Amino acid sequence: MTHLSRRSVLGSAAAVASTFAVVKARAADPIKFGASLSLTGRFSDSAKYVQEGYLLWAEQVNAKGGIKGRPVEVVIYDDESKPDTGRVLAERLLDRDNVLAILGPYSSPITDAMATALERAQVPMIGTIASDSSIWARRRLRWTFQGFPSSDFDHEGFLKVIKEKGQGSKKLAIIFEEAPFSIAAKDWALPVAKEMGLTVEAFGYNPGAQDFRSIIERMIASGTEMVSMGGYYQPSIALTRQMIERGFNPVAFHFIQAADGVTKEALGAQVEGVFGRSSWEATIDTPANKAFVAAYQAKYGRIPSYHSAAAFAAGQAFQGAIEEKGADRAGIREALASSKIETVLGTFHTNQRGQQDGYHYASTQWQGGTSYVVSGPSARAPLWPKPKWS
Amino acid sequence: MKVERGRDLAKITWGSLAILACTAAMAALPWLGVTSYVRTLVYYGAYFLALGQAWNLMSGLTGYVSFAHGALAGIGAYAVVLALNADLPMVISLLIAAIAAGLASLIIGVTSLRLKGTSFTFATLFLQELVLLLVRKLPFAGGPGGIVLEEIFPLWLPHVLMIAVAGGATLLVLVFRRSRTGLRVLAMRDDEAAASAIGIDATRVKIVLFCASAAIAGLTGAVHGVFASSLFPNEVFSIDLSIIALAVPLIGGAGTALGPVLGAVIYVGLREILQVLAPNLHLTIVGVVLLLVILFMRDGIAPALGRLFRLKDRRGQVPAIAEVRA
Amino acid sequence: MTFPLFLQLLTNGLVVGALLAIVALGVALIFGVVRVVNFAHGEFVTLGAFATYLVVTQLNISPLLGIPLAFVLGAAVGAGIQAAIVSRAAGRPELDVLMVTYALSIIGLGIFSSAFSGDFRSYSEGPSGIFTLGSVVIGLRSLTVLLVCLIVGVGTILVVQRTRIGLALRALAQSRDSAAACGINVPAAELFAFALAVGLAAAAGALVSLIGTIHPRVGHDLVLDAFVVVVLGGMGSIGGAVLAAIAIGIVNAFTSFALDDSWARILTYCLLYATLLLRPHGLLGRHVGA
Amino acid sequence: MILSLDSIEVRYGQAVAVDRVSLGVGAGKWVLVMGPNGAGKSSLLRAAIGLVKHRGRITFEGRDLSAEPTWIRQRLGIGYVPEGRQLFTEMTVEENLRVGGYGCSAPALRRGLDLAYGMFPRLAERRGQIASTMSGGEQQMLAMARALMIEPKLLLVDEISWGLSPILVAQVFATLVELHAGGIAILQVEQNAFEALKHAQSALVMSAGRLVLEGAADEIARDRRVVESYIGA
Repeated sequence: MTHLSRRSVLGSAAAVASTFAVVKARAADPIKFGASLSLTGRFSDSAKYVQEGYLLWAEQVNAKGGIKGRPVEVVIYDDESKPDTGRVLAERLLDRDNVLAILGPYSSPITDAMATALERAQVPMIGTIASDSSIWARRRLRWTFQGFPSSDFDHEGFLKVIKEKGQGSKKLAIIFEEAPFSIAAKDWALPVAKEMGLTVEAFGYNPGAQDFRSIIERMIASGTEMVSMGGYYQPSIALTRQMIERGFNPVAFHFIQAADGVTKEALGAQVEGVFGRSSWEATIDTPANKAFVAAYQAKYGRIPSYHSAAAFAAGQAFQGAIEEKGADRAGIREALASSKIETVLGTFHTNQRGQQDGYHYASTQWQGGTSYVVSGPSARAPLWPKPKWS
Repeated sequence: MKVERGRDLAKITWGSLAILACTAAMAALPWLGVTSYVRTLVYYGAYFLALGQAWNLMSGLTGYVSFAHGALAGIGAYAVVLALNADLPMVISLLIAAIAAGLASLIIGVTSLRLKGTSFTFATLFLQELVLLLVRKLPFAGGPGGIVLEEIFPLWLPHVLMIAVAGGATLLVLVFRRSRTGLRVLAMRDDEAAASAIGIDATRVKIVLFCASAAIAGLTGAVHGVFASSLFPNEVFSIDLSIIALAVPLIGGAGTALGPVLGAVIYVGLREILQVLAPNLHLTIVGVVLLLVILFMRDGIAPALGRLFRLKDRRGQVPAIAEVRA
Repeated sequence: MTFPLFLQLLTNGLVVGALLAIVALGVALIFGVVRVVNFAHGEFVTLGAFATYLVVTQLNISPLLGIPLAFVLGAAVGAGIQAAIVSRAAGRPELDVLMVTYALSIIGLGIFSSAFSGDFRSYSEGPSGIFTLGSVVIGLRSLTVLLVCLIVGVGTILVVQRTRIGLALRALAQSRDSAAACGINVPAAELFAFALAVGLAAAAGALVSLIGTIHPRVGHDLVLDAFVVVVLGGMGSIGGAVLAAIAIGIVNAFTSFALDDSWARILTYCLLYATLLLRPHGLLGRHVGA
Repeated sequence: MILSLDSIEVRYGQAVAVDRVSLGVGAGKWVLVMGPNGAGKSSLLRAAIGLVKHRGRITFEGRDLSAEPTWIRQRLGIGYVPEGRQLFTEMTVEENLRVGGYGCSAPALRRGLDLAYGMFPRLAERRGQIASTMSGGEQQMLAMARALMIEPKLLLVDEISWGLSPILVAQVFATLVELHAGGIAILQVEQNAFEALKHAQSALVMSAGRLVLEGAADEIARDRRVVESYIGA
């Protein structure tokens, strides 16, 4: 039994990476990273993209001779989308697999659960997909760092677009899920919006809600012109559909998950003009990013999602830290806490609490069936007002 | 009858000694140089066992199925973190957690235990959701963001505490189900009308049992709160924990003292193995195991093994009810 | 509150309530006739939702056709499960029977999760557009849901109240032994009830896929509300379940408007516990059967 | 023998309710089983109609019924009037009767209804009334009428005088006598057997699950021990 649980569940793709590791291992011991990913359960699809990002990163590093001459190995287990399983896996990775550092799991609660174990053991981790900055706000984590744009800035891009384009429109509704990340984003956005001279109303809903019709009636009753929805994907789609069904046409509509490709599948032609926000786009024009997209396409035969990019970036951040301070846990921690490291997501940098402040979201909008970046220098002009629901 | 009783006492004593010895050995693990991975597995085994025994004390013995034990443990976890953050000593905080869960169980007990078992099951099922909603809405409970234990305790503390709770709960079930009241409760499970005819105030017994069972669940949750140190309402009050609380005794043998021990070992083992072999099918396989055990082994694996080895199954030992039947 | 707003909220509540009623109807039917709390009911809703999703996206068939297809599929699966598994536990203690359907629920959840992953799916095919009646606006999809629920609900109630097999179901719900002693083939009647109820669940799943998103837990989440409704309506009472579902749908629409949906749910649960305490046989129900 | 019970045993868990009881009912005969509360009389009848699990052999008109479910036994021609009536309390009188004739063809059902209403005109007056709202006597009539819908060859009657006033008891027995005269065999269980002993041909006494005495009804009625211990008139 022991040898069974010893081996990671890397799958066939991993076999390639492991082979590299074995060949190079003669020259030097591999540097081992561990990860617990939600390969099954609620987050399984997205977590698979993260897995692909980690594996691609390890493969690329090993192809170029490793980090400081040492090959990289990634051990991945499945946490079934459950924090309790994540805790056990953290122990397993440290104890039985002797990993140097941890590449983050998929969801925020699991990141938080593992972080507790890692604080005790003093092992660094990058919260790869942990957009939820409340993990770092609720307590001091010394060994875990946010590796994704902070959710606090969820509404930032949309507010910028309003500032530039939204002449005359004054009445904004922010909808938030009663979940920490969504509340934090709303709390960040409210004062900013008020400073811009907008009238803002915030509407909370219960996680798991399917029915937004009463919120829509309240928005209609109060004459809302612009809507920014800060919750998860599924309620966002439900809200949008019910707005369409009610014939409620705001001047501008933003929901934070809108940039996802599946949004078009869900909404069809109605997606036109909907704003979203993006942590990363395949079109970002830097040499490092182009190389990543090309390598990913060569390996998996499709354009990478932001999950894979963030995973790749987390690997790059560790790589940068090790190149700077050596393969030593305390050194890595120090580098992640203070240095600026270039990755495909941008410049990795964290604040005093370990929250990410180097990465930012870009604002996007669906135009003619494609989601384009509409903020920043090389961006398209946003469509304003949004065309009415057809 | 005298002889029987003497043999029973001997069995309880030997059983208790065995449980105490096991508990002591498991509790000593942190100082025996075992890897923290093994310790974590033992910890989770004890955690599931303690929850399973709490469930067993109520549902296993009375046949009234509770889906609330996860929520009751969650209440305990919340209570302990709030109490410790208010600088109360550990012992008092754990006590508060047990009492809080016990009080919460009264809501269900009083509303539904005088009715049929189905009402009780529904009442417990809804508690999960109600507590989750309330915790998210109540500011002192940390709201949707949950709460964090300000002090992170060394791992050996929750480890030793959890094993003590699991061992104590097992001992309690062992002793109780052989006591006079325990035997009557078992009789009541098999036929409530008959049991009330021989003079058991069924409702009162059930409410008291459920309260005690809830207190153990609360204590278990409290210790786990110290272990986890960071609580999210959605995770703490998810139905998963309630499933484990009933799957462990049901697989091992509901209503028996040692069945849940076997159940906890099987569950933790199964989880670790499936983790590697068939991560995608974990839930399905647990469901299939549960279904097969219920359909074909009736009272769980431990009694089935007992029958296999011709050990006498003492479950049937109930007062004669021939007079009140027919 | 203005009158048009009142009407709008009433309509919104009706759509939610009608869908819930179809699910609760099945739960009450199985509970009343087969004496089983069907914990797997939500998984049958999920089955209908995924079946419709596949039919729409893979075969390009209209989701409206998915509704009868889901019903037939559900009825077949339900009959199979009742015959092969649930009936085996007949006559066993309540705990055992509960656990059988509970295990089925876990198995179903596991199968959907591994076959379809945790992702949210939806399709844009099918009726779209808006229907306006005076000041009340209702989407064509919601209107479809409302109409289908009306047809299916009334149809089911007619079957139960007016047909020979319905007579057998009602007799079984009131006194199992007497029904058998009157020459009713109990296993066959139970099979029919289970198949019908599961068919309803799957049809409800098809409707859910039309107005919501589809994921492995979609039915699981809905069925908890259905249980609330069944308890409120007097366990096993079909009419009670339908009325309670519609009432809850409407009350929630208004409470969500006035406060928010969390408070609406808290209110529902408090009402539930109060009902259990004060009117154990349900808000609307009388004592049903023994 | 239209019905023979051979070594019937009924257990509830560990408790034995009926302990290897054998008896036979001849075609058109009236057999009475008496005994104190808890003697196992009702369990014996429930075994005969198949409502409890039992060991032993049951034959009806020469056919082995031991493995047949209740509904088949009923459709073969065994009517059952249960203890405490067990009506479908939320249904109307007519619906109760229709359930009683559930296995019948449409013409047979019509014939059954006519017969029932003919025999119990009161029920005809109240065909639309909900069963639970009727008086005890009317409910007992309905229970009997329901069992008669299939025109049974054998009627199992359990504690039929339970909860009825003496006048109603006399009426109920008059009905039974009429049915018996029409050729229906009766297996009756009765705790207060004084009235029943006048009509039955043979009688058996059960105690603690066992058969302790059997014989012709008039002999049993003259047995002082029986009168003192079991009839208590």
